Amino acid sequence: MMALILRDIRIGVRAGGGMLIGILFFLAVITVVPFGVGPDLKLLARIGPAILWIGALLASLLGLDRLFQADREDGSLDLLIMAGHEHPLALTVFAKCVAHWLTTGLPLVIVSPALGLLMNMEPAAIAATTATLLAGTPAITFIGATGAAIAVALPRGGLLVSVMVLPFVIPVLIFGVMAAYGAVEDPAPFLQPFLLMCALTLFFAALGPLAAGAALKGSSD
Amino acid sequence: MSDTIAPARRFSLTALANPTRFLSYSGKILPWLGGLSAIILIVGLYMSFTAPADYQQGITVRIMYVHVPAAWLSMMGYMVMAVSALGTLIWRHPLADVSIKAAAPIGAAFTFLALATGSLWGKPMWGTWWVWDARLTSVFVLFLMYLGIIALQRAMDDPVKAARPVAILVLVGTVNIPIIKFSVNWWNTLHQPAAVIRMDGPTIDPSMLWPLLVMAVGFTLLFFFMHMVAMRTEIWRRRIASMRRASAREQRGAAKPVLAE
Amino acid sequence: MTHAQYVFVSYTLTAIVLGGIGLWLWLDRRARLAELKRLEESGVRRRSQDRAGHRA
Amino acid sequence: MKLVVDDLAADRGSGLIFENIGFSLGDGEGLVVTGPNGAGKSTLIRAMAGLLRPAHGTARIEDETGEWTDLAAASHYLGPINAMKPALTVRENLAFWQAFAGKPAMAIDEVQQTVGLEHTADLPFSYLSTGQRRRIAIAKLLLNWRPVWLLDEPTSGLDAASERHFAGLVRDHMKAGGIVVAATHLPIAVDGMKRLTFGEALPA
Repeated sequence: MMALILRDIRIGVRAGGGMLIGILFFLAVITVVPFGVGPDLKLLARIGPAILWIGALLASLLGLDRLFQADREDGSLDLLIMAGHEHPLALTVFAKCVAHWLTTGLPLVIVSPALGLLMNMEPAAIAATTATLLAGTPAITFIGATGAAIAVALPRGGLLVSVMVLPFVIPVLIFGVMAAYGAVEDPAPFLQPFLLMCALTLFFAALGPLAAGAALKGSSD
Repeated sequence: MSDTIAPARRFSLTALANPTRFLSYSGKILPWLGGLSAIILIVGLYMSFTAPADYQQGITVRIMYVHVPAAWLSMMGYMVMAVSALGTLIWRHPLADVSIKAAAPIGAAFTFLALATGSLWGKPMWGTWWVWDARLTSVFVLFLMYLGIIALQRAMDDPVKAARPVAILVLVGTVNIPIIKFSVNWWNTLHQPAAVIRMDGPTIDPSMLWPLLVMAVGFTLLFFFMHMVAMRTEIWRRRIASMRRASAREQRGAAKPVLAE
Repeated sequence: MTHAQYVFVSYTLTAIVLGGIGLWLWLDRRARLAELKRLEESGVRRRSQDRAGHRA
Repeated sequence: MKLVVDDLAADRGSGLIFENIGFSLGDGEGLVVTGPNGAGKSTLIRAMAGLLRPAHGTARIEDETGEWTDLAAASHYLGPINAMKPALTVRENLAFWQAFAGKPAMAIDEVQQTVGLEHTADLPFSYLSTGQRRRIAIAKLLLNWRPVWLLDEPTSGLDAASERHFAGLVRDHMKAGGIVVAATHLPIAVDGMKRLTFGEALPA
């Protein structure tokens, strides 16, 4: 399993990996917002956590369709499926998700404080948003893996994966943004939505790989 | 291993699994189902228009008689797909996948109706076409899920290969519906605008309940009627496809393996 | 718009949507049946019935 | 150990591709599956590898020692594509499969020597020629011990010398008690392999 994680991280950071593109896309989304809503610093600070979350969500969805497709195209997927006795397929998917998140999700979390400054957010809001992104983006990867596995046989499944996965990430978005606001707006709670979001991440960490494994197993037919 | 079970033991479970048998049974039921749903819908329509107007909502309450059944059916359509998805994944029931394929557009149509009539009800009652009310939002997300499933079905050209992925998507959706509903409710209570008239008032008058129930039964029968028609068409579609492929293979010559030392 | 008009639009819309899907189902069914008939007339046979017993 | 295929049939959604396939192979035995394109050679190999659910029948392994219980687990599958990542070096690719598959048999350097490509170890896989890529994929068979080799067009892209060399590897594997099933339309120069011919029935 470690070998698989290391291999996928290596591929992710090398040329052709999705890491840089994801960060650039995130940056682009955040940059266009002030042009759309106007440079009103107060407004930007208010919508900042939400925009950061939406940007991170879209950027996470961006490279998801390649998660299994690349393995299918070069034939590795067959061997990963065949190794099902030694490494259960759900576990293999889990390892691939971990590697994918480390190369595409974590960089987004790391750059989000800098983008928060661009949005004129106060330190507490930046810290809270970064924390919620750190705990919430894995959920997007895990549930997205299911979409990626379902669409693995489709040559241009990218948009389809996003369309299928978006309804499922709505709860993550809701709790993530709520928690981020809860940290700065007084009556709103932080801990409660944050914990709910963590629970969602754990739940998807179990459901996503299981469903994705089941879908992949049928894909080799 | 289902392969090793003797045909006699499988009879009861697979009696309907055989598409040919399904075609013949459903062909007999279909006219009755269609006729019954038509009669009940006509009765329901008559009752809806003769029921007294609500003291609070006035005549707009009549929208409820199509809105509420449509909303019920949007959920029931998804339930039908979820049960069929289990049939595909666990029993590899050949008709289960046909059932999902047939139910998706019909369920989506009822979901669309629930949204549209809800919006038409909201305009005079709330003064706006759309409110991000917890219920409306949940139904809207359900509509998105229907569209996602239909998009996936359309994207995969081979129905046999599409069966499993579609079933998994439906089931993942089933698991997620309560979570989405919970989160949307939660989100809504935090953002609740001061005075929103709730759609599900506890004050449902019996004079309203009866037309509502009759319409709901009529719509449900209509759903199953349409579902059955769509399933039959889908079976024929698949039969045509397999006949075409079989004839293409016959022209190439039959493959017969020969083992030699 | 008066309230009655909203009610009217709701019922009309329901009729259009359900009628539309009904029409689509009917057209689809007619086209498939015609295609099936054409294929059978051109001599393409269906796989023999006993095959179905093999498929779980 | 015995590889048993019993009354196997496969269906890819358009009717049965083949049916009534049955054979058994003991230690050191091999089978060459031949036939025209589209006859079902690859489908048979994939069904044996457990990648495709057979419509009927089974493919299994019978092992007295109990070490191997599942055919897929006991097999190396060499598919038509090489299962190597173009962005990684040859050594990284081989090291990954060795670590992932378990039961390592031969060191990576040694394996590369066997296929005559020790000088390419630190090149990205994408720099290699078609024939070299195939040889690396073949080298993967030696990284971990698996008694059964399921090969789908193993020699595609190889030159005559590499083909002969590959035949030697197959012979060695069979001598060591391994079982080989190869689907190919090019003959493999290994004596004593059984033949299974797909396609129009030839007079026996």
